[in-house]
Amino acid sequence: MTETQNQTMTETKRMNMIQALNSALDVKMSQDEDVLVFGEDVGYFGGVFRVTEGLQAKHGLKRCFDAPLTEGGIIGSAIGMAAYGLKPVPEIQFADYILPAYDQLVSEAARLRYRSNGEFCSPVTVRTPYGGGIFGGQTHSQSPEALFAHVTGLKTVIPSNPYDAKGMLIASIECEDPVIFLEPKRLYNGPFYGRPDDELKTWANSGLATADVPVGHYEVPLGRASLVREGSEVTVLAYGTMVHVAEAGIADAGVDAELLDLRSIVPLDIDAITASVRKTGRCVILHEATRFGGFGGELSALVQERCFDYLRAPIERVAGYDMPYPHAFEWDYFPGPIRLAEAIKKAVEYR
Amino acid sequence: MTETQNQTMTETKRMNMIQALNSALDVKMSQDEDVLVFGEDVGYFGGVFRVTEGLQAKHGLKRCFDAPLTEGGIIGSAIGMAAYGLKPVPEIQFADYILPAYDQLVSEAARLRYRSNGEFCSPVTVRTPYGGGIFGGQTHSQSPEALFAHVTGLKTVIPSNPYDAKGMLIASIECEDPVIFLEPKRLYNGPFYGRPDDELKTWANSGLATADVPVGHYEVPLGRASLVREGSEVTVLAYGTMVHVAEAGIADAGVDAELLDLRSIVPLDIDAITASVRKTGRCVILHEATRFGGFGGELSALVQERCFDYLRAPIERVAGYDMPYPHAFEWDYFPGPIRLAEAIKKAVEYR
Amino acid sequence: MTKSNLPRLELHIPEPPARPDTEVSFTHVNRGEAGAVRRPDIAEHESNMRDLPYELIRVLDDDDKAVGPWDPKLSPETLIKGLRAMVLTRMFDERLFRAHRQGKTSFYMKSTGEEAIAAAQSLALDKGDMFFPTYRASAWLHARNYPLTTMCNQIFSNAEDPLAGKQLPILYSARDYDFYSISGNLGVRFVHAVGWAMASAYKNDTKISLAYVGDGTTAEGDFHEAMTFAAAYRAPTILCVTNNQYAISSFAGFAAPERLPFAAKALAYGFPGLKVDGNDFLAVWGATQWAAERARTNNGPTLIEFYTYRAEGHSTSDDPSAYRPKDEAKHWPLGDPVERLKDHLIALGAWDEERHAALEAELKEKVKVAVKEAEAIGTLGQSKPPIEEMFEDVFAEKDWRLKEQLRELKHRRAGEGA
Amino acid sequence: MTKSNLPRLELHIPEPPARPDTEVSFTHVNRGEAGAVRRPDIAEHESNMRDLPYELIRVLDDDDKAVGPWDPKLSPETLIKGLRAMVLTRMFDERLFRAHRQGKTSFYMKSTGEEAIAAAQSLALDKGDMFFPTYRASAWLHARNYPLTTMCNQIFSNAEDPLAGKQLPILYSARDYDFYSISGNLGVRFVHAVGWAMASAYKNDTKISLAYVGDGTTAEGDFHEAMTFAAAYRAPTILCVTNNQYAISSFAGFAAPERLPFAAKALAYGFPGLKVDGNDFLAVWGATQWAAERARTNNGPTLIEFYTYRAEGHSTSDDPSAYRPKDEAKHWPLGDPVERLKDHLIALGAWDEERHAALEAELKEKVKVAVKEAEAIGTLGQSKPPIEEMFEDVFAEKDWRLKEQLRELKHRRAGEGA
Ligand SMILES: Cc1ncc(C[n+]2csc(CCOP(=O)(O)OP(=O)(O)O)c2C)c(N)n1
Ligand SMILES: Cc1ncc(C[n+]2csc(CCOP(=O)(O)OP(=O)(O)O)c2C)c(N)n1
Ligand SMILES: [Mg+2]
Ligand SMILES: [Mg+2]
Repeated sequence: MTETQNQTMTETKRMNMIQALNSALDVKMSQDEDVLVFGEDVGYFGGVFRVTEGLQAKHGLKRCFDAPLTEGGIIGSAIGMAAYGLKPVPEIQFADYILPAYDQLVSEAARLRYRSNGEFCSPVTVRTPYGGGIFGGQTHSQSPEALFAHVTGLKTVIPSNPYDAKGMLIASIECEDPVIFLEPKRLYNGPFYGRPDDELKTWANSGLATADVPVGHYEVPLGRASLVREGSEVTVLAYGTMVHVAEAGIADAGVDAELLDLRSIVPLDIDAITASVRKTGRCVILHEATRFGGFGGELSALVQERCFDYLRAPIERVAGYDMPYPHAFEWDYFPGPIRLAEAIKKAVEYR
Repeated sequence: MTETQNQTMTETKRMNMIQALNSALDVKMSQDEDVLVFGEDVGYFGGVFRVTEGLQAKHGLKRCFDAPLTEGGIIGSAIGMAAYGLKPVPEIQFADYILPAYDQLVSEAARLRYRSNGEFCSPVTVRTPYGGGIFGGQTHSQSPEALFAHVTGLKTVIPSNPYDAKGMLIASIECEDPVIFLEPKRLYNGPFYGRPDDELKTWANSGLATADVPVGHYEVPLGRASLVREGSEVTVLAYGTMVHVAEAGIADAGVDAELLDLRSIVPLDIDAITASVRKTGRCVILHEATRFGGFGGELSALVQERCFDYLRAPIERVAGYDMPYPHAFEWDYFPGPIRLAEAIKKAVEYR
Repeated sequence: MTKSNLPRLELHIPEPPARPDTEVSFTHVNRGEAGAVRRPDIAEHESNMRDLPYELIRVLDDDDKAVGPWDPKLSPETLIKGLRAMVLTRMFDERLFRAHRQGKTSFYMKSTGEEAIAAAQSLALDKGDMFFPTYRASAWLHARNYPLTTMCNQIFSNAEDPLAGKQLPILYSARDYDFYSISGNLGVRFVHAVGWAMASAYKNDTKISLAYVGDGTTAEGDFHEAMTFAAAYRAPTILCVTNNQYAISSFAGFAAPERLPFAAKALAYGFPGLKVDGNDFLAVWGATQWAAERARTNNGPTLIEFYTYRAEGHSTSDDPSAYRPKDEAKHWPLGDPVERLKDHLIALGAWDEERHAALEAELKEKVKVAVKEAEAIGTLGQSKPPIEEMFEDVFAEKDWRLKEQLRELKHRRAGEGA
Repeated sequence: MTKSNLPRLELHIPEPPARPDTEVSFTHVNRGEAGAVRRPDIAEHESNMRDLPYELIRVLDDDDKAVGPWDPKLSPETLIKGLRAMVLTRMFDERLFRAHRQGKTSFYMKSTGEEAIAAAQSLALDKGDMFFPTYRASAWLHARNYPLTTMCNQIFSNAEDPLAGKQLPILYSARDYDFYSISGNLGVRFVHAVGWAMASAYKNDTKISLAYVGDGTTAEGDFHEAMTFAAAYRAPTILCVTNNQYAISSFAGFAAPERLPFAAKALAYGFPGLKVDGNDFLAVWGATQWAAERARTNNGPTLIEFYTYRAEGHSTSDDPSAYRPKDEAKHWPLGDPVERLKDHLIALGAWDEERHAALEAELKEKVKVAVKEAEAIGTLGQSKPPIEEMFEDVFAEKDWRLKEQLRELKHRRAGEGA
């Protein structure tokens, strides 16, 4: 962790991702009166995933409150608040339900600064849980990051552990641009390696240093990938839940792979990606979202454009099949370690 | 043109794209009582681009009518009509305004068949003009095809000439899946080569065979690219307005390029693409939409995956810059023949 | 007002009448008088009915009698059919909710306290009229004797799941029962119902449509778009708000501030709005019949608010004691719909406690048998439809992507098997 | 009704009262009586004002007198300010519309016939209150003396364009004039205004917001979402529908069937709705003042329908004679807002034809000078802001993509120059 860190961060605590996110909100709300939180069921109840628990009691009714069940209204009013000068952090209950607000996000939040030549802007941070692995079926499992990455003017952040989650949520709130902050709900309570039959791990008993979270203010800057595993044979690119799945797949493959956790896909850490692939000469991309037109395509294109002479094998993509998230077939659909290991071996063995 | 053609197609007429689309609607409405057309201003007035002109007068008030100004309502009600058994062909006035209906398209139209295990389906054909080159500014110029291509369950069609426009609109209406039918508005009245200072061509005086349109029923099947220009040195992939720009860019580059007009991006003619790039060993992708996360990324990834050993140069992408469509800078922004020619030369000269 | 003495603005945040640590309060519920609300002619113009949304239509009075102009005057046989559907719904819900606790399914939602609505409407409407339900409307299926085992198979996502494992439990689709596919996305189907009704009118058919949204869901833009379309084209549809006072933890006051009836939302569109006691089987039936007749005679749509109460948690993922008084349900001023219909039948002399107990025993057994049958096929994860199903119905026909992906999956399976 | 004798359904498609080939018909317009509508206390509860949406608030009577409780009793100086803003708007529109025909700009839209609304509101509201306009509200800027040359620069997309070439002509943004950025996407800003007002209340500020949508745009889900939010949080905002009878070619009956007032849409949300003669400068002012006082005193939002008429084409791309009678504008029963205010001032003895002619001449000249100044800088395509501007304000800071793309573009330019 190379991030610049505040004084207050010396004290750390073991936190799961929910607690880390809650702490980020608490820190920012304590620091800055202009930060407020609202959304469906986030107030008194504390959110269906408990991320906003206790914030209303601590900071008051008007700092953290429930909203009518309209994602368009939630995002639209947040844009208005941001234009006034506040720093709203609305929650969308599931990323699957963000599409009623898609026009507000794409046509308005992302464009307000440009459209007004900088007179108005919309620094809204939209938190929303995304991704599968929880038997949530078609509408509690999707990974819509590609739909946002293509929209210029939006930033898209996807942390993979409590430390990054807190530090990047703080960075997102402090950032002057609208941010889509995708929370890998499968990781809320513990790391998940894509092996549903394994015993569940919590962050507390995971043994991972990323669950040691400073209690105070710190930032993990947007746009910097993190090197999860150094390696020489192949570069694996992943983000969110898939970072852990990638670790498992790499172990399964028994290959000395380098693993980059992209952490934010806009801004994208192109330098880290390029440097790694130039070093290894091979690249595998892993994401949960459906494959066709997914963000893996962009990554593949960028790598190919910038590392063509270094590539010793085709860039592989491992991703969701091109269908709605199929409830009963969750583990057939989920791009788990087995599929990744196959792709890694294919990449490494390619001559 | 290898398409299977009906008897009635023997008689042809010179048509611009508006007339060809109008003829497609007229043919289908005459043939099938279940086909109906509605949208903002499409009824008495005949649409802001006149594509539905005369249809209300000819087929009656209830076959072609105006709608309240709500894209969500238009698409949502069309889905209900389709579930009943009709074949609605709603118009969205500009593709820039399709996003209020994005949730209906993505979460509903695209998913209804899967969600109901085939009990209900939603064969809606959504016509909408897209693309720039008309000084339309941020909200009358966008190319949103990537936002649809990623959505499994939707087909996305983008014709580039009157003949294909009519044949593919008929094929779309007859198809059992929901189709996003993107009409390159810059091509409505004539081909456009990306050179704004050149004299305007109409389809009538273009000398192009694709403006000879059968008056009756015929289909151009979805999912087959058309070979616009055979060549040996590099493959250029384009669709919609950019097909013509590509011709100009190829001429400018003075290179023996092969040009594929993809015509539909879902389904995608992967075989034609693969065969061509394997032959030429080089590939340039051209689209109007912003580059990052655009459909060019998917194309690049697919080509790379399937033609790795054949590629003798990095696949190039020429696309819109990553910003909202900037009104005054239309021709700086527009990925015209000069930029394409540069990329072609770069690809061809790469060693 | 001069600038200097302007008051400071305050942001108002709506709050419910009660929380876990306060007393239950239903003082805002005005039950009115059973039988008191007038029933206009079905051809009446909206402008003469603008008072209706503000009054509560009830038929069953406190003496279990059916009174007033909205009484549909049903035969005891019909009433017993309704009662049966409601009791079955409740028993099924209880049993399958437990199945979730036992890990046999990934998800379940009950409609406890709201059974009268879909049960009455299922029986009141005709075969061929299409219902666009929410997840709290399974009484429709029970009223029409949808096979319980098939329902369990869907809930267990097993090899016989009628939706072939593609959909979350309870998000049924049952075309043969006039039951449209349920979407996890709230609100989106409301306008489908309008489009469906427009199509029926377009074809000069006689069928009408019926759709639900919850109180919370009325806040979505989709609600407004559906209402706007229904009004513009006078669609033959019945649009209903099932106001059960809650959207998960949020009270209805977010979507309808200041105790404004949801029925009043019809005033924005120029068609009638009714507010109906949703726990009164007869009132539901009477209002539905009136709206259906309007729709069938080209008098256009009706909005009906069914005033009811979600007596249990939102879903298997919810614990309502975290946000409302534990005993709130017991105090709901409009009672329990099953009890009320039962008491009415007893008051009519067409029913008694013994027959009721026998009915309960019979239905309990039926549910038990069905669950057992479905369990024999398999529960979540222990049985599932053939893997090929995953790739079906994405499109009418698979394109090369799905074919390649299916091939890849099968190939891997073969390898794993070897 | 038995199944066998069910009538066939018919799909109803709304149709306007007149088409190019029929007589103008405004028989449905009920002008009511000027001064007749009561003006409730600003603290009055919504439930006591449910009659208001159905009546038309007017102040100027047919004898050019200001009558009734909604008369804001303005000084002649203020009225003349308003008149000046309206005349300026009309002259500017006429001149710039011609500039489009001459190829000097890519696009233009007039607000002819609707000038009273934004002119009165611009003057009636306080500095710091934020206006969320549509493209037909430039009278706001003219009333506050926004520099005409700057406006022309925006319209010509030239080197001095205040929006640096990034936005379509007339989609202004003018923060210093309390004028929010206009979006090409209809309806989306309505809820921004509500969020802005919520923020003001959150900060215990004193500022309120004001927003417009057109009659057609009320059909968008955004309208409903804004209204729902405004109601739930009692946002200090004035939400307005500028009902000019048309959405391009579609008559207002698509969004409000059966001549239902748009003001009645407020009834769905539990806050007051007013229907106001939008061609009556004084009525606009009076209603705005009432709504502003409610908002400022924590009494929450108001919906105001301004009943007016789009006297000309939708935009430079439109020819209304294709869908409505050519002379319809002349027959609009509520007259022309400029003429009516002028006649009132004359009736007051504070104005006369000579002064009016002088005003017109002065403003005509002002517009001419401004256009000339802007032309000297350049018109569309002949002058534009520096190319770097294209890459600014996408994000607060350019990321590597924009830097690379700017470099590429500059490199090519350099090559072309060489
Ligand atoms: C578009 C959308 N947003 C959010 C959700 C998450 N969600 C599921 S049920 C629910 C509450 C629904 O409340 P209501 O409409 O009153 O229906 P009820 O459950 O009370 O019947 C929410 C917020 C969703 N499913 N869809
Ligand atoms: C979301 C969206 N849909 C469609 C359009 C295209 N459009 C521009 S103006 C207009 C009509 C607007 O009518 P109305 O709301 O009555 O406003 P008016 O022009 O009459 O002031 C339409 C359909 C748009 N700009 N935005
Ligand atoms: Mg509810
Ligand atoms: Mg209008």
